[in-house]
Amino acid sequence: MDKLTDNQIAWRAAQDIADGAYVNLGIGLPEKVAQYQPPGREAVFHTENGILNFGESPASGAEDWDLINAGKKAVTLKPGASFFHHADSFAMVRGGHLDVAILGAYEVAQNGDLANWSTGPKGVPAVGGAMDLVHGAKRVAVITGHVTRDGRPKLLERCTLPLTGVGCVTRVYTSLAVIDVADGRFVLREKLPALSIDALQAVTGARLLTPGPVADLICPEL
Amino acid sequence: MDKLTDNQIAWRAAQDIADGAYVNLGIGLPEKVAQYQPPGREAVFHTENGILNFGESPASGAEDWDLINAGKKAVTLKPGASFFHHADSFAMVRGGHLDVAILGAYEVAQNGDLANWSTGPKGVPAVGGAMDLVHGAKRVAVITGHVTRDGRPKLLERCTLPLTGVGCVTRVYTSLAVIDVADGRFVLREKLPALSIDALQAVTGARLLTPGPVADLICPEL
Amino acid sequence: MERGNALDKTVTDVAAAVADIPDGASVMIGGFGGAGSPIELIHALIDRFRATGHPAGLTVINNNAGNGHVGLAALIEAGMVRKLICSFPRSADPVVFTQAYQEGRIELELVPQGTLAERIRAGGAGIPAFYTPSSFGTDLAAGKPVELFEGRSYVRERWLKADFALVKAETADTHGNLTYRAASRNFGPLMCMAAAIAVVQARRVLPAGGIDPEQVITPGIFVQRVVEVARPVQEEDLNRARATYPLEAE
Amino acid sequence: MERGNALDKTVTDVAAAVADIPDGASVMIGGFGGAGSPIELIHALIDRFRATGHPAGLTVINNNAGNGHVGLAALIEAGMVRKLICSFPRSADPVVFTQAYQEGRIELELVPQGTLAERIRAGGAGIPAFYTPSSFGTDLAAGKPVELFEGRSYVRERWLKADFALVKAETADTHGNLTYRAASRNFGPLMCMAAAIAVVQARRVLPAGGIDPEQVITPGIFVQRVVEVARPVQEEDLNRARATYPLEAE
Repeated sequence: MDKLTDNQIAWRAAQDIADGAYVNLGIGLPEKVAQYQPPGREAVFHTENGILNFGESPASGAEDWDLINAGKKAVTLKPGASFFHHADSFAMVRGGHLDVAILGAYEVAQNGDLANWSTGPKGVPAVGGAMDLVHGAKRVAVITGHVTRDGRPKLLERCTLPLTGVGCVTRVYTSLAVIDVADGRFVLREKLPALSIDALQAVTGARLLTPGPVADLICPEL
Repeated sequence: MDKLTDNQIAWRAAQDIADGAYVNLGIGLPEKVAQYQPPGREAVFHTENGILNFGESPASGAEDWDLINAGKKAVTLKPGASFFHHADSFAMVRGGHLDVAILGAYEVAQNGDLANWSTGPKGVPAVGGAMDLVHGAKRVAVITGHVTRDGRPKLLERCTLPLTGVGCVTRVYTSLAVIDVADGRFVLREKLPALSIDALQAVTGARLLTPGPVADLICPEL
Repeated sequence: MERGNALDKTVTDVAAAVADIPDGASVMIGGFGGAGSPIELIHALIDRFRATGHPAGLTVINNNAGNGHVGLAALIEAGMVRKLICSFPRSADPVVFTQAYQEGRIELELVPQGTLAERIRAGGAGIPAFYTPSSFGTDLAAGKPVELFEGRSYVRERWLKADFALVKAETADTHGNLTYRAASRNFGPLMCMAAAIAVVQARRVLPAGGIDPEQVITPGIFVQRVVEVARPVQEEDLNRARATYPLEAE
Repeated sequence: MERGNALDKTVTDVAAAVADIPDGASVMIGGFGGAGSPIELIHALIDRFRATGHPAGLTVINNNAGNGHVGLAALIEAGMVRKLICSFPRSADPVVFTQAYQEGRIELELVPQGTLAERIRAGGAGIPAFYTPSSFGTDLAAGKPVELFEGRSYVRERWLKADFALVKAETADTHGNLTYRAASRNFGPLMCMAAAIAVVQARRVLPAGGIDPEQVITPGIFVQRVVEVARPVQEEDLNRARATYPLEAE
């Protein structure tokens, strides 16, 4: 099945970030969103470990290891940056000051539940800031492949893995579609043009509603 | 009856402040304590509105009205001073970081209850930081005339005025004596040499215990 | 690449900065006494009220209740304040608040100072309630839940948020990053966090990046509007000169 | 007048700074990953353990669980840590913690990162408990009281305090006023507040007054000991060089 590349999913998510927005991007795929800010818009990126308005990675060898993001990658600063301690950083998160948080997911349920921190009792559990982000940002979006690596749906009626947050996700950007969570159901907003709704439904673990028009999900080559 | 001057009471209270102590002094009489730090000792004074290590008043005309204490008097800074916002300031108070707070009182009860913010339902109530200070500092002391202006005892079995804090005071410096609060009773530690215990008891509204020696309360002329 | 300008939070003047505060709004006003009091923003609000009759019925959160006949005292004197939440409604010259209070024209919610600060921080930090030892066993804890932790009693207090905050800063950049001056910092950083719209008057407004990231006290995420007031008056100076606002009422 | 010297909080070296941390102590360790990690203080603690067998049985509070075989990872590898309270026990090379955890040699209390930060701040600020939306409805809220405020559910969390904090600062003065460097600030200011004894290594130690009062991030009231470590190593650099501690174990 044709699908969007990671860069293309990130590009699509970036189109919904308003000029002047304060944004937190999760570690991994969500980080790519920063690269695709539309021309004419400027967002401020927040990292949980205490920086607002950080920029791209420095050149290799030019890293300052006191200047890292939540993924512990070296970053740079943009004009208007600031540093703050962890309690202030999560005051920004929990206090509703971020316009949007974009996170990865193991599973998203049609009621907006998100599971993205634990794959079960095996291994070492690690949560980081995810549980704070899902209850803080004004808008919590997920960016993810539509199915798992072995082809199982990630969008489900109910999450099967340990939850990160209850009823927190409002939009999901996948490799196949853009889907909103509304009133406890998935609402299909955009899909790849070549993909039928039936084909999309077949790889989705919960019913997709189409109360309104379904737009073509068209991204540049990336 | 012979009694200590305000300056002398303040001097006596100052003798109990250890070298390096962090101290909050209430508005009015308690402020005088700062003038009598014993030689060889240096305390750091905290003011609720956001300064550590402020010093004396500036000369008249040299005031900076952004540099004031909780009593809204102009102050100066000593080396090692810092500014901080109100939440941090009361984190210092409530979090037990002050070694001693010295406050004024309308009434102190033998169980350590303090009334110092309201003289009853008449007038405009105002509390400021007193209710925070009494539950924060490691040691809460009161400095006060032994009796009211019209001669009524301020040390009582129970407070009659609205409370500032419950069971918070551990030592009272008065114009006649130094009295500890221990196990819900007043314990007399020092009194003016010329004053008999009976005479002191006569102007005190609760029983004074003397389980140990009672020292002479001797202050320099001030 | 063309740049966005939504991050430029500067507005042209104090009148524009407070033009949309509606009747009945909750307004946090920074300052401890005169230090940090955003006099020019307050007076702009009074000007608007005199010209339009709005905003009225405000709930104001401030540590104090004004002094003399300028700033917050003038706001109360103009009859714009329905309710005041504060810790210490006394001052050198408290006549305006005292009269309004005694005549029943203004409601007072008295809050211990540290609890006031923490409630505002909680509002900004998304903490709906917390426990404090302050006020336990006193009249100010009446009706509030009490809980025992490790053998000690604590009072549960709720967060405090507001529709607007009026705050005085020393330096701002266009993104709303702020520094303060000396003890005028007091409630400013907290109120910027706790208000939906934080309006800041700053003595200097610099381009983004004009403040060292290490020295930012209030990060711009907490600030929605910035207006330059290059020569702010000091409440204390006005009161020593026995000023009133509006000035023609002298 | 003769001056006191109790306000001079400097100690001679890192060994003296950690000499009295007892078996079973709770120890907050600053840093987010390597940024702000007080490597020299941690290694001094390991040196003491190797020489004396103490301290053992520590409860460590840190955002992470160490990386490679230096710093916190080396502390765990030495067998000194009984329990870890953290939010994210993964790293580029988490083998030390992972093995200890899987073999049941270390207990883990996993806390959401923002809750961890707020619990530490609460410990420092005298707030025994607070409500947060974070973790509501998840396994990490199991057994915690839940309350509804304004129609939304919140979990009650308790303060977190410690016997000691080990913190890395950029500049200190002798009174313990601190500045930090960039994102190495992270947990330092909070842990200094929440520990009975905050031990700080700083790249430079200045006389009192050497830091502008406007630029103090941690006021000295929160700091009990200061030791100068003029050329601190960076955990990231050690790990890129595949270092282990003690170095002779390489």
